[in-house]
Amino acid sequence: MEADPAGVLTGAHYFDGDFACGEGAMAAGCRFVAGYPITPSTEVVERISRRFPLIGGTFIQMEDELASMAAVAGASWTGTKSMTVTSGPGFSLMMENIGLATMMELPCVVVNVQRGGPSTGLPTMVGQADIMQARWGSHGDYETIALSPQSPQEAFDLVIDAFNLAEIYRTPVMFMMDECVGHMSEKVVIPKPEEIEIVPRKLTTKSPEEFLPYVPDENLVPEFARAGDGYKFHTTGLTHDERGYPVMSAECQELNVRRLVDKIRRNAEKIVRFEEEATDGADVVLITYGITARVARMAIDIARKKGVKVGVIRLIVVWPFPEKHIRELAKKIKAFVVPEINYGQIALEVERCSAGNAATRLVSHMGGGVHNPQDIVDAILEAAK
Amino acid sequence: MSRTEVRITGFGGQGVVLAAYIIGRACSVFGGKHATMTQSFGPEARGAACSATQIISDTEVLYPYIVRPDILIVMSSDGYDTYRDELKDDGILIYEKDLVHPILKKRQPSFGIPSTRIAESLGRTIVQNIVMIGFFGAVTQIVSREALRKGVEASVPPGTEELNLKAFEAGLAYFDDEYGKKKTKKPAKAAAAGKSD
Amino acid sequence: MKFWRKPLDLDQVVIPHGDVIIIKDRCKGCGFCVEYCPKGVLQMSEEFNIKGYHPPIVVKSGECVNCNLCEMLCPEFAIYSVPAPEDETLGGAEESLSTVEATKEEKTWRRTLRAS
Amino acid sequence: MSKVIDRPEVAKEQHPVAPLLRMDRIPHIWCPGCGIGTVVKCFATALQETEVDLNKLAIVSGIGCSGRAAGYMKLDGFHTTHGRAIPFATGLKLARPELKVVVFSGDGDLAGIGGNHLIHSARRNQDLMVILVNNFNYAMTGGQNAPTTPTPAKTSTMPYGNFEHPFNVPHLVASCGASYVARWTSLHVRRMTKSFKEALNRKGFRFIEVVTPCATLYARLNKLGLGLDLMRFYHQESEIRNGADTRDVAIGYQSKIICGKFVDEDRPSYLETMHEYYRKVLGDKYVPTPPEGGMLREQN
Repeated sequence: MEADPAGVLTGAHYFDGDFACGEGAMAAGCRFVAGYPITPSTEVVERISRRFPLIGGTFIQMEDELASMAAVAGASWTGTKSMTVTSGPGFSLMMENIGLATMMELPCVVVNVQRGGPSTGLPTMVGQADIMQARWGSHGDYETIALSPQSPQEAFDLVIDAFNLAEIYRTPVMFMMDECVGHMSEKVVIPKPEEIEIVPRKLTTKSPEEFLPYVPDENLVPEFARAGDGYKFHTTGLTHDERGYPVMSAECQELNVRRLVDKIRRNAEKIVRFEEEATDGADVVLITYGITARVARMAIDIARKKGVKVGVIRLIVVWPFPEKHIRELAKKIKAFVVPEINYGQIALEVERCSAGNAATRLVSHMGGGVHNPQDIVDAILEAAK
Repeated sequence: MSRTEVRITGFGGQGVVLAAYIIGRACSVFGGKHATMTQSFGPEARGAACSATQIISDTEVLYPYIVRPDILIVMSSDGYDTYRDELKDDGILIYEKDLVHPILKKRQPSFGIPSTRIAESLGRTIVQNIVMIGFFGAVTQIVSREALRKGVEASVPPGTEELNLKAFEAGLAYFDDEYGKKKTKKPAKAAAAGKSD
Repeated sequence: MKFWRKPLDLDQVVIPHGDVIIIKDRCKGCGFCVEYCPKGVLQMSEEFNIKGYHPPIVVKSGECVNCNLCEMLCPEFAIYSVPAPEDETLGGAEESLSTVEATKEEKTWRRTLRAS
Repeated sequence: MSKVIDRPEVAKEQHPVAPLLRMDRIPHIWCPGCGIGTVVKCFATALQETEVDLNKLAIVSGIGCSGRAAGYMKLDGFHTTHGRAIPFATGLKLARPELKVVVFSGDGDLAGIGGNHLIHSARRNQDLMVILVNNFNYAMTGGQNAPTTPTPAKTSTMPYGNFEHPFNVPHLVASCGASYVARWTSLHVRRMTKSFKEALNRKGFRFIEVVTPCATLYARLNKLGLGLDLMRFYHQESEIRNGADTRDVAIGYQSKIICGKFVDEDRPSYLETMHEYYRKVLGDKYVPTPPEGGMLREQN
């Protein structure tokens, strides 16, 4: 369906990534946000708290991130598109209820504007070290969806996709910005509402008598009944059966968790999204995401001038990882070069998928800034040998 | 591919970030260029030397931080002390004449304006940064005066457009009066400052 | 019915009668209902239910005043009372009372009976 | 005349609160002599007697023995994470303001791990009804010390007796700004039910503490006997003092339990305050979240 015009600020703007993300959320139909201030994500909720009272949304600044994520889970049960916004330390606090939202199968978006860590780390400076936390941060087995924008324009565009994916798969979606994208201002063009494609909450058509909250459809996604529509359903963070009733057994765990994982895993090919350039015939392929993708392109230009055949894959959807594609590519190239602002997270995934067929070279940066393109050039030249 | 790096620095309250924002907005939204702004955050943004950077380019800005500015706009002496050494050897220095007393270098074209005094004469010191924007536009010609004017108009609080546009024009006029007519100091074209990368 | 002090309006008051219904296999034998039944209607039985607890049994059939206290206190939803069918509970002496319209005082009295 | 029903499937349907319970989940997991079931019964009765729209009522629980309550009631029932029932309920309420949202959970959950949410929700006078079942310990995990454990009661993590000062929870929430505060024991079934009925029809943060027996752990560790013995203790040692100053209602070990309705004030609730404020500063530009929620709907 088309976007609700109330939330769409059509026109050309000059926004930082945080504002763009907030605008994207509102354009996507988000009408509930609970958050807690944390640098460098705060501008997202500042934007939203200013605009929400004018467009029928509710923002509440909760007492902490645990509460924020719990409130988002609660709000999602009303069918309202809901979001919370944080950075590393707050993301850690949200993990418990991200697990709850995963288990209850709640569409929502969690924005993490990544900064340098661990702990308080570098609050005002860039990092990309929460990528694995986005994947594995909550306990138990689950699959997640995570996107990573490289510019304020993408912060706007992709957060809409994040909301849509959350609706399609009934799962929390991680929106992994980084401080650099969050705090950089660039031109952001917001299209007309009718040009924005929105996936609405798919409500069950069954009557309360015949409805069970966790009967999966062919995509393994259950139908949704909102709180207050007379369905009187039960839901729990405990392992549960199709009725939503807790069942403490290995058999139920098997069915419940396997489906939670499989609904993403089996649809991974549909969710995976990346930009690919010049990988055909390349010797070296860069795997990049977020702000690093931009810096890496400078390195690629330099390396190409030196005669190296370099291709690039920019991950737009980071999780699920384009595993199949990387596996195939690994058989054809010499090496992958993975620049990221951490000590090797996506590099591990690349290495796993290349399965020894191609070398994986990490170009790590501990955060607080972006790579010097020359470091990436050096790694490309080294890898091409 | 041209890439012009600009740093604007001053003390908290001078509207450093807004100035950078307006320049970026003018260049990208109204001027057809790419402009990427970053700014200092945290305690340092509120105390001593506050700074924002702007990268203006004909193509997409890949590297978001400045390496060595082509243009340094200083509105406080603290800011000058902190950032003067990073200005490119042939970079342009634009400074607040009453507050900053730079050691002028031969190869660095420098342009001073008493922007605070001008703002005071317009009735509000707060528009000092807008005066500076006008002056910057005239000095560098990096983007058309019209685009900058639109940038100012669209970015200032509603109801203050008139005052701010006056401040903007005052900045332009100061350049035209002080430097424009003199043959010795031509406007430093941004293209000349922006080195190919 | 015995009274510590006979209410002045006793002859105008309808004393309700109830039937106690016990879902014995739900009982966990806590004894709350037996302890707090104001009329001593219940007693723990000797019998075991399927969970191995002694459920209550009714020992003073006809004494229940349908105050619902057992029902309110029971944590297991295992006991409740319902108004007794009229023909079974109304003896000859009380028959005339059954037609008396409920007065305000009577309602107050009922509330007093129900107070825990 | 009086009868013992031997056919549970018949009796199930007849129990007065059966329509409000998930009968397919009864019997519940609570121990013999536990009082939580009594609180559920009283809450169900209150719902029946107030005739609230059950379709528009949600019950949210955290984790722990009392946290299971949401699972036994035939309502939109949410069994959430430990300590987070209140913020979860906050999201439900704010995103669909027409809902009545009731939080039903234990002392460890609400006052311990969720203590921060409890005080902030009370501070905001958030539109929630909170039933805190206080059994003085973390029962589901085996009788550990709770923020409500009186000194020097023994718990499994204070085997020599608790030396920590416990919360006086009614005073805590009252001082934060809750508009309705009451305490009863699970023996006070009528008064508890009356409080529930009152609270269901109030706005703002409504808080009712119910002291209940934990026979299996708290009573056993302290050699206090069975659930029934605790009920007898409540009978002897509870004192009803409506309107009592909450500073005076702290519960000591086997000391008097002051019960009653302590606070019942008509203070503007969170939603009222928010609407009023935004209307004042934004005028006609203010667009509140509609009562049925901010869900996007296909335009016809």
